[in-house]
Amino acid sequence: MRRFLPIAVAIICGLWVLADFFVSHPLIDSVGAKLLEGVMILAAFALFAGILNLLGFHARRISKDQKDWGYRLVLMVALGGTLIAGIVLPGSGALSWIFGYMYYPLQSTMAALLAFFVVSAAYRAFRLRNGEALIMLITSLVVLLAQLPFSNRISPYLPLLRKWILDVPVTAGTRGIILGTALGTITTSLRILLAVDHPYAQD
Amino acid sequence: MDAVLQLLVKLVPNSVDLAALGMLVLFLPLFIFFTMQAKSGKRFALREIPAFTRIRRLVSQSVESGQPIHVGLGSGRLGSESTAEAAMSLTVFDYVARHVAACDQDILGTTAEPTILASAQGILCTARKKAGFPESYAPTDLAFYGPEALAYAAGAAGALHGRPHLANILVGRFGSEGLWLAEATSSRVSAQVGGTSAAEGAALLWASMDEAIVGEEVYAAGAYLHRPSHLGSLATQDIMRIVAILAILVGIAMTSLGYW
Amino acid sequence: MSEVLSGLFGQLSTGTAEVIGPWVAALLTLAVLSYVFGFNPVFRLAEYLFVGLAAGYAGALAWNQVISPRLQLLLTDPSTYWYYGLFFFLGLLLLARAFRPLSTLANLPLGMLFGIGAALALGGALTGSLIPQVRAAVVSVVPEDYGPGLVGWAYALDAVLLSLGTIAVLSAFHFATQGRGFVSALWHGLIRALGRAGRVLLMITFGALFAGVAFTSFALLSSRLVYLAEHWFKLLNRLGL
Amino acid sequence: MIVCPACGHRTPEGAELCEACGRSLANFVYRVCPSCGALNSAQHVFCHRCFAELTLAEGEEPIPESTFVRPYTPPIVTLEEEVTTQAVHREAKAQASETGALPTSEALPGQTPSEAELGPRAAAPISEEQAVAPSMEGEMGETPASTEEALPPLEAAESPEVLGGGPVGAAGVETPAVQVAPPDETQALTPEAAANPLEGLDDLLPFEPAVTLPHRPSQHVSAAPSTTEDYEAELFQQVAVERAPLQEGAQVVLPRTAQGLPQIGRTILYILVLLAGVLPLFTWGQMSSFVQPRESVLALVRTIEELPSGAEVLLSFDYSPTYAGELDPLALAVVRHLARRSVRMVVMSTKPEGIGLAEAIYRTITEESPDYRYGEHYVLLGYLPGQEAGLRSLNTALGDAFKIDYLQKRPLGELSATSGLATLKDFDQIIVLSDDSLTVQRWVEQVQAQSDIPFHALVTSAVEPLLVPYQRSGQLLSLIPAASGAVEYELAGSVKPSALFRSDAYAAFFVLLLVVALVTNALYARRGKRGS
Repeated sequence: MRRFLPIAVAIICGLWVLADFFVSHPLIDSVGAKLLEGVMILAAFALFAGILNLLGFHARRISKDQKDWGYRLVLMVALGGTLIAGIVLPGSGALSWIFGYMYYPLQSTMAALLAFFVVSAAYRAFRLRNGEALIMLITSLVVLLAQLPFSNRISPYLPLLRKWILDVPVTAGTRGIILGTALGTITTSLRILLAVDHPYAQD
Repeated sequence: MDAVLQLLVKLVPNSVDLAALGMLVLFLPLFIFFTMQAKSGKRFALREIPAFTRIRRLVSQSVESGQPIHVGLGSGRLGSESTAEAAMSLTVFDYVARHVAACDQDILGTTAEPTILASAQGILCTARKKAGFPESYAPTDLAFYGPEALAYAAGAAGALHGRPHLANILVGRFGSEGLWLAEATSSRVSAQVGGTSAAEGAALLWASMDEAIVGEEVYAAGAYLHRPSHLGSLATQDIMRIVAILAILVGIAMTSLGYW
Repeated sequence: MSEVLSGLFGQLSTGTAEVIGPWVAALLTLAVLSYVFGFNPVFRLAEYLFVGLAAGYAGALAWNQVISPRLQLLLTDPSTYWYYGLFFFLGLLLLARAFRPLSTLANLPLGMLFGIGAALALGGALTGSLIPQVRAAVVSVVPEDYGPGLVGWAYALDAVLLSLGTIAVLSAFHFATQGRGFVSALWHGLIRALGRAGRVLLMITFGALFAGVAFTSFALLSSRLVYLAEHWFKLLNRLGL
Repeated sequence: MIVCPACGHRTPEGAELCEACGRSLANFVYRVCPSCGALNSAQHVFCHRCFAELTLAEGEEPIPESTFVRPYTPPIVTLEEEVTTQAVHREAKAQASETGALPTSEALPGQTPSEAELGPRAAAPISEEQAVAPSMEGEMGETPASTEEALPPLEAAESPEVLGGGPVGAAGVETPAVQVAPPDETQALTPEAAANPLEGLDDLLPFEPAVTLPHRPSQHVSAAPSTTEDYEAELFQQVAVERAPLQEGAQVVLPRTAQGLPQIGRTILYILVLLAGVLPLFTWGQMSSFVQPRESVLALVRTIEELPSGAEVLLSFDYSPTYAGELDPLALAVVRHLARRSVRMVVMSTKPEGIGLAEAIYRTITEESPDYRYGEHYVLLGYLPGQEAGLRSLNTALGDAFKIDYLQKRPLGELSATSGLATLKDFDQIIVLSDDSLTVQRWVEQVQAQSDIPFHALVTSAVEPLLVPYQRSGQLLSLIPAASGAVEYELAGSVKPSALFRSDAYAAFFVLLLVVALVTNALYARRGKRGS
């Protein structure tokens, strides 16, 4: 029963939504829409489960090894404070202050760190261990050079070359990846829908 | 017969949907046939994907050295279109968790998606129970950071800070945060393996991983690791790949000759 | 209670908060950029703060936009919105995962998520990727269709390369290796040769995408640095320097 | 199926002697996994490969756990025998690599042919069997009592104390099978063999997934170790501390720092990136005189120049704060240009945070040109939820999607900029600023394909490569990567420059990447030369 019920729910809900995908019928459509709304609600609850896990994880670490307790406390206070600002005091301006002066600068600067990481990844990826690395190195340097605002000045053919690279080989490459991914997605979904795999049904 | 057709057209008004339904009808029997074959023990040889060989070795090494592995499960939401990719990341986690649990060793899983968290907790709990160490299970062996992608990368990098981990295994949906995480932790792990299916993320992980899994290979994880029943899926994919290639070739011929 | 708090905050925000704000932002930006010198305490503080804020912000959003409005609907009109009650119940079961004795209860909502997600993924992959991408790969290779003379030939060549390239990349993912017999050897030889060409195309794709991300991330860094410079510039201005 | 512990040959069930090397197989019991066919040692309850439960054969008793800590008596192998078994083993391997093809029934996914032959499934039982053997022998009471006393228990030998606590890596598992030399044999070893007891054995002891051995807490022996035990512990330690002999084809796992950058190199690299970023603050746009706008930028500038004053343009700010750093400068340049041409702008977003970012940009615009007013010249509509469905609803009636505006919360009809608008078809141009390809794809499919309004996409450099096919097909009139696009646009549209000076930074960044490519390959070539 512990495994049967979840599997049955998965199959029924899945087939219903699949039918909704292809068939337009008032009953199927309305139940399908409700199921999709249900997914949204479940995701929201899952988020709160995740937040509890985050708090529990750090509380446990604080009590267990006492290392880094300062940082962990900052995390928990920030989390709690933002939640309170958003749920208890909506419209007080507290949330928008936090967003504008703390969250936004942190987020955009964390994203800016990618510039460092891209360069250190390039240090490894640009190493010519094999032919593949050579192709990748040449393409990325050519595309980058042609991306610069003065590429036209260096050679008028440079932007054309870049456009051709993006137009033909890159389009072929991404299309191939998308098609392959679609095939993989289809079989993986079929495995779940036909209950060959049921990673959700755990003892 | 006419009535059936009419009903079909009435129920499925869109031509793309009709074509898709046709594809599904083609897929389904193949899939069922090959999966049955695989379940009954039929095997076929697969090309080597070094990343999966590496994952097997890393898991053995982790068990021997006692150094935990970090498995990054990505941000594919269960219940959305990225469910399939999320399911594959859970399959990889399942593999690592079962082997690690058999020797009662530690493991760290992180994810940016709370639905994956709940699912992975169940998998780890079962693995510990089956290995005979149910008391070793802690829900906090899995950590949720996020759901913002960069917050995930930052949080997971922080979680890896205290204890040296043997490896990063990142499989699932990753964007630029995959590169962020891999590079920020690269001095603290001795190997990084992983990949994602979307082209943008795959390019970044390809550049930063020791062994990369690219595109469709993500969906082969089960067959290459510990789920022989997934071999049926791979056989189906191979056949449907050829069908797609033939469709493109026939389409080009017809278009060029002016029939379409 | 909440009115008192928000009143307090309102008074603060008109005065101090708006003055402190830019400072907090600038210092946090500097703290994150201190990563240049490795994982230092200042960066780690910013890191943990960011993780906490992100989770809290998402939680507040989920409460205000998803749960709270539906909870109100359920409480005011339970006969119409009974199904919200069902979903809330399933959601609570999801929370049970954290407690070991009740852990298995979460299987039920997860089953629903997996089932619906698989259906969406299946439908999306068929109608959103497989069919449209195959259709997009079907192009004419007749030069006359693209224009007169050399231009038409150039475009036709592009079309041939594009289609062959797609096929090559697709065969690069082929999983089976050679079985028994001559036909199989021939067939797999062909696929392998195509696949090798496909790997080359994959590398070109990765190179181009990597370059794009490199440029984007550097632009982001540049923006943060310009922001910092402007902040200090404004400050110096205000001090009359 | 029985796998010979010495040579790895597979002999049919029930045989008493190995077909290849003739050793006795009396003591070896295997279980074949009912679901995947893998061979498992007798003590396994679950298959080591697929984790299916292993069913007991009829009349077979589950092996009691207590047998696992019985003293270990290794099979006695003389050196001579060992050489022959190895020869057989090598021969089999050579055959496997000659044919190249994997035997279909045994092929393991993800392994080289030689590995598949000897890999985990075949290999695991070999070394494992030697560990199981004593328990079986002990059970049958065939072991002479004297050896039983003289030898240390297996578990004790495996326990970390004996290993000196050091990290042993792969050696930890392989060696238990090596320390098997029984006392009388140890004395019989020739000096060379004693110097390196592992010599020639590496083929025999493949890299084995240790997970097949269920972990049990070690049972400490209270008795003082005998001299033989001391000798063996020492020998074992020597072996364990040495680098484990790897199976052919296995990779040496180098610490990652050895392949990549050490921390100091990393710091230097990061400082260089930072310097490239701050460079324009000092040089202040030396390179900007070289900037030459490309066709796509010029096309958008021309389009906007040709718009009559009072034309309506829809702008959608579909990006998140993460990518605001790249898209904001271009958005500012385009909005400045539109404002100069006194074009009416209607602004929306399909991402929740997007409208806030738009608000910040328009605040700058109203500061710069105070007679460009909200409501009269531009209106912020707000956030449009619902992705595809939301965009589709714009096609039918704008008023359905947005009832009131975002800033003043007034009905759209009351604001002069929006009063004449009914559907999307009333717009002259649509400009979308986006940080992901999916959003632009949705706009093209749901809006552009339905209404044929001139459509422009301004995107991050990261997603631009993915959208090029839409430009080729003519669905996107212009597709501009934002970082370089902002610099070019300010020049081409001669709007107030605020990003132009960044061209120095971009040039420096390219040079930096070029240098990185050269340095990493120079170092690599040098290391390669030194290595050979």
